[in-house]
Amino acid sequence: MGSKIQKGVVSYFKHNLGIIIALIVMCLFLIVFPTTRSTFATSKNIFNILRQNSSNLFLATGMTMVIILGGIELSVGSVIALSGCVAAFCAVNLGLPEIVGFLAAVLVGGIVGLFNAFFISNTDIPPFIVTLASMNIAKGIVLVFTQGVPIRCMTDAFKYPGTGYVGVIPVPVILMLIVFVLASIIMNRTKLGRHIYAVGGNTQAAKFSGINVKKVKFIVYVYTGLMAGLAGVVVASRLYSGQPTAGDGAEMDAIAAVVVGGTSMSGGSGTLGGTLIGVLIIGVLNNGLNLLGVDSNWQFVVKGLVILLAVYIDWIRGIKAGK
Amino acid sequence: MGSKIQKGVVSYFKHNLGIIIALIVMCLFLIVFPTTRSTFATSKNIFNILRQNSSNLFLATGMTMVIILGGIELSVGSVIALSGCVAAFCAVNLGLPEIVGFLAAVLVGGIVGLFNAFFISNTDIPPFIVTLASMNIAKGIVLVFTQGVPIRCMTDAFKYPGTGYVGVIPVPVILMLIVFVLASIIMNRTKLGRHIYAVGGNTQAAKFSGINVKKVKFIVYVYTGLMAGLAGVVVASRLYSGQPTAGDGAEMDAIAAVVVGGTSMSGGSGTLGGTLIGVLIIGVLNNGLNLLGVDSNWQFVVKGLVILLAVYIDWIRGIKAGK
Amino acid sequence: AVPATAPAPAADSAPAETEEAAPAEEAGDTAEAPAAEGGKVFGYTCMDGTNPFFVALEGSIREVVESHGDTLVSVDPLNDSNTQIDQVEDLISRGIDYMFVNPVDADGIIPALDMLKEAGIPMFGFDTQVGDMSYLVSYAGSDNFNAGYVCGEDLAKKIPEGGDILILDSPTMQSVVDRIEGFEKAIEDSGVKFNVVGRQDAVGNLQVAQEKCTDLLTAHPDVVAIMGGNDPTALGCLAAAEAAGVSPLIYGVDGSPDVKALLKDSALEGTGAQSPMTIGKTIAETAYAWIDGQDVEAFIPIETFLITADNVDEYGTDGWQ
Amino acid sequence: MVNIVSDTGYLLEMKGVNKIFPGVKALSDVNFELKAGEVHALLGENGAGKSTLIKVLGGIYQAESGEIFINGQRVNIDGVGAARDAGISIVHQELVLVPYMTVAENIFLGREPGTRFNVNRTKMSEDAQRLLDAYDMNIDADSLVERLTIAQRQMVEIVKAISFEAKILVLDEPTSSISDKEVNFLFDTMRNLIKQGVGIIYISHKMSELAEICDRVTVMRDGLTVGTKVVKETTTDELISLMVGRELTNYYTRDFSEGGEVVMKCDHISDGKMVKDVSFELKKGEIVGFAGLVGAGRSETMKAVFGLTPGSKGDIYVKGRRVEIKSPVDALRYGIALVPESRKDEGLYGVQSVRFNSTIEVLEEFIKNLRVDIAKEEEITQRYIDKMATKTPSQEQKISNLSGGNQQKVMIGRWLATNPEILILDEPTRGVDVGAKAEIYSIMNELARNGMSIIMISSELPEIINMSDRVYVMYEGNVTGCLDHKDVTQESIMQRAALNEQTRQ
Ligand SMILES: Nc1ncnc2c1ncn2[C@@H]1O[C@H](COP(=O)(O)OP(=O)(O)OP(=O)(O)O)[C@@H](O)[C@H]1O
Ligand SMILES: Nc1ncnc2c1ncn2[C@@H]1O[C@H](COP(=O)(O)OP(=O)(O)OP(=O)(O)O)[C@@H](O)[C@H]1O
Ligand SMILES: [Mg+2]
Ligand SMILES: [Mg+2]
Repeated sequence: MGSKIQKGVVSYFKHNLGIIIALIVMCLFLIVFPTTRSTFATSKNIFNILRQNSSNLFLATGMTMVIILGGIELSVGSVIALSGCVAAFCAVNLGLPEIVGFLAAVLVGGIVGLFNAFFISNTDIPPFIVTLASMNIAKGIVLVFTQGVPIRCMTDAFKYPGTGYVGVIPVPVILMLIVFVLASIIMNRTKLGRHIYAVGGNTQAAKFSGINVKKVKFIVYVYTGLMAGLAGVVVASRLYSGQPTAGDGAEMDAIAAVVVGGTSMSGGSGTLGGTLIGVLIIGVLNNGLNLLGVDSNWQFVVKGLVILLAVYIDWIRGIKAGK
Repeated sequence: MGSKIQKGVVSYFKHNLGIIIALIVMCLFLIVFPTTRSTFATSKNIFNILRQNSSNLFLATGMTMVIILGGIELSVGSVIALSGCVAAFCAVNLGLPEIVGFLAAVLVGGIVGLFNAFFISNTDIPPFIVTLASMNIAKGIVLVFTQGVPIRCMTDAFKYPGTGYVGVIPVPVILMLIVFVLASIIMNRTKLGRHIYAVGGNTQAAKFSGINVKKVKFIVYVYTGLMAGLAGVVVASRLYSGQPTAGDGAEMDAIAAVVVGGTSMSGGSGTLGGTLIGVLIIGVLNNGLNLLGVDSNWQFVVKGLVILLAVYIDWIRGIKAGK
Repeated sequence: AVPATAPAPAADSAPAETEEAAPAEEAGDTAEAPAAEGGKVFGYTCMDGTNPFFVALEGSIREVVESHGDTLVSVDPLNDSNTQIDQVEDLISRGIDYMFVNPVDADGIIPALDMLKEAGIPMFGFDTQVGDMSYLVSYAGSDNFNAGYVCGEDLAKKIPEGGDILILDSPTMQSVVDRIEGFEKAIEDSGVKFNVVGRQDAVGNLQVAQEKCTDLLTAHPDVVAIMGGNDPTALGCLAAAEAAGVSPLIYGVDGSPDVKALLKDSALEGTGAQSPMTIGKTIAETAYAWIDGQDVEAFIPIETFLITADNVDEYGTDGWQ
Repeated sequence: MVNIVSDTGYLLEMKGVNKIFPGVKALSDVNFELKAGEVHALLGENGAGKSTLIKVLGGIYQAESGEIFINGQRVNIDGVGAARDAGISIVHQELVLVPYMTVAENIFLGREPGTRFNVNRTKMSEDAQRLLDAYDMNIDADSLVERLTIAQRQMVEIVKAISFEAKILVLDEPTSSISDKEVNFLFDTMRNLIKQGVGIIYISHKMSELAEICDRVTVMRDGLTVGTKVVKETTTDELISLMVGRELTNYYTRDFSEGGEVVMKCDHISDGKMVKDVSFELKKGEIVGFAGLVGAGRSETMKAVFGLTPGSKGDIYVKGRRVEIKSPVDALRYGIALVPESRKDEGLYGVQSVRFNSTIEVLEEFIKNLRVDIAKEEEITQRYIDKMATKTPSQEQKISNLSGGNQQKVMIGRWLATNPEILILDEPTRGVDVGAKAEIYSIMNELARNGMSIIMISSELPEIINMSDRVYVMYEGNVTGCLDHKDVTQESIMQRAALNEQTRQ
């Protein structure tokens, strides 16, 4: 048993070495650099980074599956706004308990997921189009129903998922852990996980193998919708309000994390472990640039360069390893 | 010769019938609907639509090639801002003739294209990462060098590429025609065009056939960069200024037009003719919704539905045709 | 761009060079020791750092801060509430002493204010109010409602016979919503009959405004006036109107140099001017006064007023007022 | 460049070629000579290094060391272009065509007629059609490759390679997926070419073809050349023992049987396209062969039965009960498994490991209750690696890095692991070496004896004849005959497989 875990850990590091190195180099730099020495490695800052990137991780777990399937999901950003506003609306305007609002919000995410799943698994319409459509529709719906005005909810219960603590650990960090473990189990310990890789690797072959391709796609897109709903809850809770413009562009952050994490856009391969590193690289980068006080305009340049560099290291390592 | 053209036209319609029908239905609706009857079908409005979507077409021709290659190009939006500001900067701050500024702007687009081309053709770093990086870098550079402040240039020469006329035809429409014909020649008549399809369809087969895969990729990304530069010129000229935030999200519009136009994100197939229809569908949709006076929030919903529907018709037709 | 410390602030803090070469400062960053000599560190966040209005505003705050030998650290959330909170959190980690706040969203900023409060960091608001003003030591901002109101007044005066008009607003931007409300109230108060025949969201962006307005002018070529939620919107409308060959009276709000420069010879009729320089200078100086132990006003309204071709010379066109 | 000349009269010489892949020494000090005007066979077990040698010659792999001489002139082949310039043309084992392009475009890929800025498509299409027609393949030069069957694609590759008019033509298992008619066309062409002084390197696992077409044969084993023989002066047995290092007795193992009750009955199957009206039945413990020419519709019939063709019609009875098979999921539920004919398109998960590929259909055996029993998975994988003698450096090896024949072995192993009641094998021994073929036959025999019912589609007549209890022959989407084991001969099959061809002639 011990050696099995050890084997898993070794293979994890081997697989993701390039980006792990990139992440470590970044962290080391921030740990030794005078300006950030005293601030970066504090537990508070580390929890900050995790909390800030929790919603991206929720999305990125779903996006990893979607991209391994060879698809894409553009609607997650809009879903964050929609589900967040639903949560706040239920609590404020309908006077329901917050928890009901949260469940409704996650459910709404699931419904958008269902919409995507329905078209993607039953027709040949490209996922790009389906989710582009649902992105617009969700965005329109939230704007129509809020009239663009945020719905504020300041109750403690509402604030809990985004800003609460269990012991010393922030709730979103715990949620992040749960989601990551859940997604890892799906991907690594269930038949579904294998089937996702199979469908993404060769859809035709998957059909011959008797894999229910439609079902696999269906589940993945619904899962991703639910995760986007959850992300919406956490974001709304952090903002004490349902914001009709929240989550704008969140889909690109999630895709970036997944791709930086080594998942191939052409499907069939990739790991959640890599995605986690991808999320962290982007998170640490944002945090580090702010801690260093880099001018926001320059931040774009630095971000671009670091992302390129991180993946470049991975590539060089791949060549060396004779991949 | 005549019959060859005829054959080409027939095959064009056959190939893109689904979306052509969608486009025609939309146009018919706008032509007969009371609110828009008197405005939509005027030559002025049609030129407006073409003019407004000219820059999207420039990008979309490049994006079509990129996507047929199996790649993606995210930096075109940032390049619009960068090249537009360069054009204005040359004219205003350096006092150079406007035409020099325009050339410099297109060149700057080409340089970003070179950057992308270099990494994409020489390494295995995914195009998504390379162009995400260059998107950020270009955005950072334009913000740093303008400090976020637009550069106004109100001279007639500066306004010409975006708002001028040749006879009754707006200059951007003429540019659009030139670019489309140029791109069509590349794709349909040159060896390069064949090779783009080959590389996207089966890179290995292309290599085994002695095609210089690197070179093909290189040219396509540089071309796309140049087109983004040109788009930047037209946008800046239409706005009478280099805007550091212009072109935000333009990459998604271009990708959407390409995919609506039937090009597959997995590469190897697609047509510029389809892309043209894609650009027009999106253009007419935006124009029509504004003419109809549809509330901006509802516009998102309608847009989402129409895009889905357009591609759905295409899909249904494909099934009927036994594809 | 912010050096960790400003070792020789007195030397280079005087000029109004708000756009100090950021790269040089980067270099400074890597070369210098951590905040040593006890200079105060101010954090700064605004809704969109790429908006020229805020570029000017940040510059004026920076000028004041650096003239005291202190440091200003700015972040830019690019209109994303969630990012804004993340960045404020990072600033707190970094160790700021005071904070200048302009929210992406009035309510969405409150969690960040809570964190700042918890960290014992005094906050100063500017330009846009926050959902609960009690967090702020002081606030300086222009009266957006009035900025729109003066435009409406001017329009009613110039076209007493009324007519069709267009509005390009932005329902998700509170300041723009206030301005449009002011504008519509002024029209109502004037009793002149204006019909709003087209209304679209231009998200405060020149390019979007230009596209939307082009279509609106196709549908309604006879409008007598266009109200834009901010100056970029008005400029977009101007480009659209010129392309369409019509010249309705176009109003904006901001008082940006670009619009001022065009008031005399274009369809641009007026801009409800705010003064980012005054706002920035006022709030920064208020902050220092408060730090020195003086009593300060909790709410400092900054005058908004109409600039038209008639009075534009008073304000000049090279910069903000 | 130094012009080292070695005047030995050989058209091609490869000397001391070494090629190493991570974990595999694919070629060690290989020497190989080809004369002008000869067909020189390369023989060897799966994974012996044949294709690797060819890829070194074709400029696709760069050898660690070694020299290549053409007509005594040393050449430096550092890429596909260089190989082509040196007059080398290759049909690779794995088909490399661009699916969304037309046949004509594929044939002229990289050397399109016309100028750089004006490709002459009309000429391209006409020239391609002329080349194709020479093979009586009934392939339209303007149709998309995507639409072609494997056999047709294989022929396109052959036509393409020949059209280069190269001095050295390499054919890497060109006959693994075409039927006798096409093979005969190919051999005629080859005979023509050698008369013109072309040297041909020919790789095949079909021993019978050696005597028919080859002059000399070089045997490879584990990356080494173990000898070159003149075909006329050697025997199949000698070659096999050179290849596998031991004698191979009883190639076909088959205990013919009458079969038990009918387990599957298909009536009036049609798919609205190629398959017109096909009825057949399958008994318990029986091996039923499906013979026919390329494009006869055998694969399409089985795909229709397996639920892969929407809109197909007909009645399927499994154990007497009528069943609706709408998708492979249904088929598998009724105990039907299908090993597809195109391993690359329909079988392999190319980016995944041998292990992933081996176990994808039997996940429930080791993934239970959110636990993965990796040891069990490794054991299953190893069982079929051993059983099929698959050559792979490890279970973790990416399957696309295996040699073609070894990929096929993994495929077969995958479906054997599922242990279905009804197993449909579409060209199961494609590209598999003789030793492994014998192993596959003996496994099939054993499975049938244990009550499994097997359908085998094959274009290799000896295989059909020697393994089938009964043979259905198809022609243009219809069954034209059902032959009992006793009546099965080459002639009786061909008669029914090529009805019109015979009457026409
Ligand atoms: N790209 C590669 N990466 C790693 N190993 C490879 C690669 N290509 C081939 N090999 C290995 O090299 C050895 C020789 O393979 P090769 O394809 O030359 O065999 P072959 O003789 O053609 O076999 P077959 O009859 O099955 O086609 C095999 O062990 C194979 O696993
Ligand atoms: N996807 C497809 N679209 C159109 N036609 C097809 C398609 N697949 C196969 N065909 C056609 O169906 C015919 C039958 O193909 P099939 O693969 O069933 O033949 P077969 O008898 O199995 O022969 P073999 O497998 O030996 O080539 C071929 O003529 C082919 O052109
Ligand atoms: Mg081989
Ligand atoms: Mg077949």
